[in-house]
Amino acid sequence: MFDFFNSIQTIHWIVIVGSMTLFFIGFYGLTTQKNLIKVLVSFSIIESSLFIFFIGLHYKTGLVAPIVDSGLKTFTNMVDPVPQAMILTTIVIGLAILALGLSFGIEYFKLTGKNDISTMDELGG
Amino acid sequence: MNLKKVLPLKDIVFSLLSSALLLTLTGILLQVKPDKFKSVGEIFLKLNIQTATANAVTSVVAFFRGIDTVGEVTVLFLATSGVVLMLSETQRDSEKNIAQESFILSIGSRLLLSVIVLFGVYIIIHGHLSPGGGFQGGVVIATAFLLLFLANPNLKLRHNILTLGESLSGVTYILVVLVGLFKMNILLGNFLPHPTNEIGELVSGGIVPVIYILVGIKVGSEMSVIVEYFSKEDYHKEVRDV
Amino acid sequence: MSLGYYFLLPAIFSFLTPYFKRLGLFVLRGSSIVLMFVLFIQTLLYTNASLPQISEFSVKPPLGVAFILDGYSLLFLLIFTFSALIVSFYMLWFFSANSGRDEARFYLFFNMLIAGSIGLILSCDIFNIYIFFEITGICSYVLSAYNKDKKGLEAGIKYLIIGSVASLFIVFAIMLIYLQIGTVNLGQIVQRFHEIDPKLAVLIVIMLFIGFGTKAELFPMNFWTPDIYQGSMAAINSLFSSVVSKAYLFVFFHLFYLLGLNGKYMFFVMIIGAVTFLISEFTALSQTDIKRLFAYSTLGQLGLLFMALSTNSDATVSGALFHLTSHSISKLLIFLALGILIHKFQSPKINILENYRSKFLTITLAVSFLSVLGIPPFSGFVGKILILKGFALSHNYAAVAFILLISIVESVYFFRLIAMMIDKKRERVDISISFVNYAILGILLGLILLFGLYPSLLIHYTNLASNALLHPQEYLKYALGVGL
Amino acid sequence: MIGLIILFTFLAMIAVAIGAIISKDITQSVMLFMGVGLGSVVLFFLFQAPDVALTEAVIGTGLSTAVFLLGIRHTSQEEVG
Repeated sequence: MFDFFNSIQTIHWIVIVGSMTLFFIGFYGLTTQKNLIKVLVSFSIIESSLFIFFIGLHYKTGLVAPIVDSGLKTFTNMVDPVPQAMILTTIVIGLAILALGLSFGIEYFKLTGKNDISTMDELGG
Repeated sequence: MNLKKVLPLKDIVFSLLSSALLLTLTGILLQVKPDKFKSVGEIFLKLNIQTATANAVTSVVAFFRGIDTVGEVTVLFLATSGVVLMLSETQRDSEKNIAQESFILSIGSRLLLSVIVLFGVYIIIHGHLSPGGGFQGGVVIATAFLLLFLANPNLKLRHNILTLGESLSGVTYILVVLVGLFKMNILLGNFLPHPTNEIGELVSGGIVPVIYILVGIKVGSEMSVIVEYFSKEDYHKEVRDV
Repeated sequence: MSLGYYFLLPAIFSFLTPYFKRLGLFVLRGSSIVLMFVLFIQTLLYTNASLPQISEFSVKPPLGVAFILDGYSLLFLLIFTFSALIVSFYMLWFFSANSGRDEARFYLFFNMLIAGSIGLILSCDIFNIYIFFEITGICSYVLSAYNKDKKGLEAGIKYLIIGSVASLFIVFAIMLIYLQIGTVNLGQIVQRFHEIDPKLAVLIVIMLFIGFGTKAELFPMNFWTPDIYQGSMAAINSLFSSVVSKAYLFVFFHLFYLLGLNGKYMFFVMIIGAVTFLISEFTALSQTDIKRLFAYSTLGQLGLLFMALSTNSDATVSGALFHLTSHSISKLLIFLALGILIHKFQSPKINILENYRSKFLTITLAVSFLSVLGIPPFSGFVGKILILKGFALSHNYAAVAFILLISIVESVYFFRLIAMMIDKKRERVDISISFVNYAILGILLGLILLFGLYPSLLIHYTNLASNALLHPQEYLKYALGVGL
Repeated sequence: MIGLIILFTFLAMIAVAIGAIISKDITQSVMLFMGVGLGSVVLFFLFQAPDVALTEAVIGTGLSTAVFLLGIRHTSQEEVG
C-alpha cells in the first residue's frame, strides 16, 4: 500500500490534482471576493499553488537537493535547480506586488472609507 | 463596473463553467508525459563545479541567470519606493500619538534584535554554501526591525543610513555587472578567482557571495522601510473629504 | 557599446535618485534628461551598426540570458527612447507648473518604466521577459496612482489587480513550457515547440495570449484601459499610449511569429483586432471625458494594428509598423497638449477645447487629429494607405472596406473636436505656453509633417522591421548562440 | 510514506484555503492564508527544495502575513468596509 503512494507517478498525480484544486479555490476567490485584502489573499493562494505545481513536478524519487555537503563532492542525482531559482524570484516579486497593493488599499481607504473594489465608481463614462 | 446586482444564476453558471475549465486543465496536465529533452538545469548542474559554489540554486540565481536577480532587486526597490510614495504624509509629525511602550517587550526585543540580525547575516554570507541567501537573510533582518517596531511604536529608523545602504549596494551591484563586461568581455562575468578545489569553503565562488551580500544589504534595508511604513500608528479611522 | 546599458544605466540612475534630489531639483530633472538623451544617442548609433547585435549575461545563450537587437526591435527602440526624451523635457514644465510633488519618485518610476519597456523588447529569454513585465507593470501601477487622489488610486488598484492576474497566466505558461521542453530561451522554445503535446501547446498559447493580450489592451481583456487612462495624468497617458502598450504589442507579435502561430491563429487575431477597432471607435463617440475619449481612440488604433500585423504579408506589416510609429508620435502630441489644457482649466471634460485661445495649440492638435484619422499630407495617411494597399494586394477587400467604414466613425468625433476648437462664438481664455512646450510640440508637429511628406525616411526602418519580424532566422541564430 | 504525507498536507491546505476564502473576518482570513503558506513550506522541503522552502517560510509566509496584518490595522476589519 505504501509502495503505491511512494511511486513517483502517484506523487505527481497528487501534486497536479492538489495544486489545481488550490488554484481553483484561489481563482474562485479572485472572481467572487470584493474586499481588496481578500482579493490579494486569493491572489497569493493561486501563486502558492503554482509554485507547488512547478516544484512538485520536478521532484523524482532518489534525487536530493542541489547542494553539495561534506560527503558529496559531485553534482549528480540532484533535482533541477532552475525551477527553484525561478520560484525564488517569483516569490519575492509576489511580496513586492502584495505590499504595493496593500499600500494602495490603505491610501484609498483613508480617502474614501471603502475597501470594496466593486463599489469603486469614481471612474467611468 | 458596479457588480452589486449580481444574479445568483450568474454565480451558478460561473461556478459550473470554472469547474469545467478546472477539470479540463487537470485532465490535460495529467496526460503530460515527462520531458524528452535535457533541461537547462541539468546542464547547469554539470557546469556548476566550474563556479565553485556548493549550492547550485545560488549559482543559478546569482550567476547563470544573474540578470533576473538584478531585475528582481529592481522590482523590490520599485515596490518599496511605491509604498513610501503612497504612505508618506507631508505633515506626519504634526499629530504624533504617544503610544505606551511595554517595558518587558522593549527590553526583550532589544535583546532578541542582535540575535536575529546575526542569524540574518549568517544566512546571507552562507548563501553559496547552504540554503538561503541575500533575499532570505535580508528579510530575516527586516523581521528583527518588525519586532522592534511592535515593541516601541514610536521608534524611528535612521533613513539616511538605510538610503545609503540601499543606494550604495544597488549601484555596486550594477558596477559588478559592468566590471564583468570590461574584464571578461561579458556582462556579469565571474571576474574574481574561483578555483574549484575551494568548493564548500566560506570564501569561494568568485562574485557569487559578493552579489548575495549586496542583495542582502539592499533587501534588508528595503524591507525594513516597508515594515516601518506599514507599522506606523499615525493612521486613524477618520475619513477625509468624503 | 553594449545593449546591457539600456537596462543598467536607468537602474543606476534610479538607485541614485535620493542623492540627486539632495543635490537639488535641477540635478534631479537634468539627470533624467541626460539619461534619456544618452539612451537616444546610443539608439541612433545602432541605426548604423550591423544588425542583429547581441550582448550576453554571464554565459552565452542558449544557456544564459542575452539582449538581442534586430531590425524589429530597433524601430521600437527608436520610438521608445525618443518618446522618453520628449516626455522628460515636458516634465520640466509640468513640475515647475505643479510644484510640491514628490519629484524624485516620479523620475525613479519614469526611468524604470522606460528601462522595463526596453527590456521587454530586447530580452531573448521568456522568464527574463516576465521580470521586465513586472518591472514595467509596477512602474505603471504607481504612476497611475501618482496623484494619490481617489481617481488615481482607483486606477492604480484596478491596474494592479488586472496586471497581477495577467502575470499569473504568463508564469503558468512559462512553467508549462519549462516542464515540457526544459528551456526558457526563445530560440530553443521555437526549435522544440512542435514537440510539446498538442493539447498542452494550445493551453500554453491561450495562457500567453491572455497574459500579453491583457497588457496589450486587446479585446475582450481591455475593459480596464479607459479607467486607467482617465485616472492618471496626461503625461503618463502619453507614455502608456506610445511606449507601454507598444512594448506589450511587440512581445505579443514577436511570440506570435516566432512560435509559428501565424498559420493557425492568424484569422482569430485578425477578428479580435477588428472587434477591438469596431467597439472602441463606437464607444469613443459618446465620451465626455477627454482622456477617456483618447483612451478609446488608442484602443481603436491598437485594434487596427492587431488586424494589420497578424496578416503575415510583408507589405501590410511594414505599413502597420509605419502606422504604429506615426500613431505613437500623434498620441504623444495629443496627450502632452491636453496636459497643458487640463492643467490650465483643472478639468478633464471635453468642453475645455471650447474655452482656450491659442492658435499654436489648435494647429498642433488639429494636425495630430487629422494624422490619426489618416488625412493627407500627414504621416497617419501614409500608414493607413500602406495598410489598405497591403490588404488590397492580398485580396482582402472586406478588411479594406471595414477599415474605411470605421474611419468614417472615427472622423465623426475627430471633426467634432476640431469644430469645438475653431468655434468662434465661444468666450475664450488666453493660454500661455512655455518655451519648452513650444519646442516639444513643434518637434512632434515637424515629425508628423516630415514623415507625411517624405515617408521613405521611415519606410527604410519599417521594412527592416517587418523583414526581421516575418523572417526571424537571423534572430534565432543569435538567440541560440550559433556561430558567435 | 512520503506520498501519504504529501496527500495529507494537500488536504489540510485545501481546507485552510477554503476557510481563508469564505471567512467573513479579514484577520481570520489572513491567518488561514498563513496556513496555506506553512503547508507549502512542508511540501517544498519534501520535494528537496530547501532554498524555496526557506524563502517561502521567510518571505511568502512570514513577511507577507506580517505586512497583511499591519495593513489591516489601517483599514476595516469586516468584509464590507
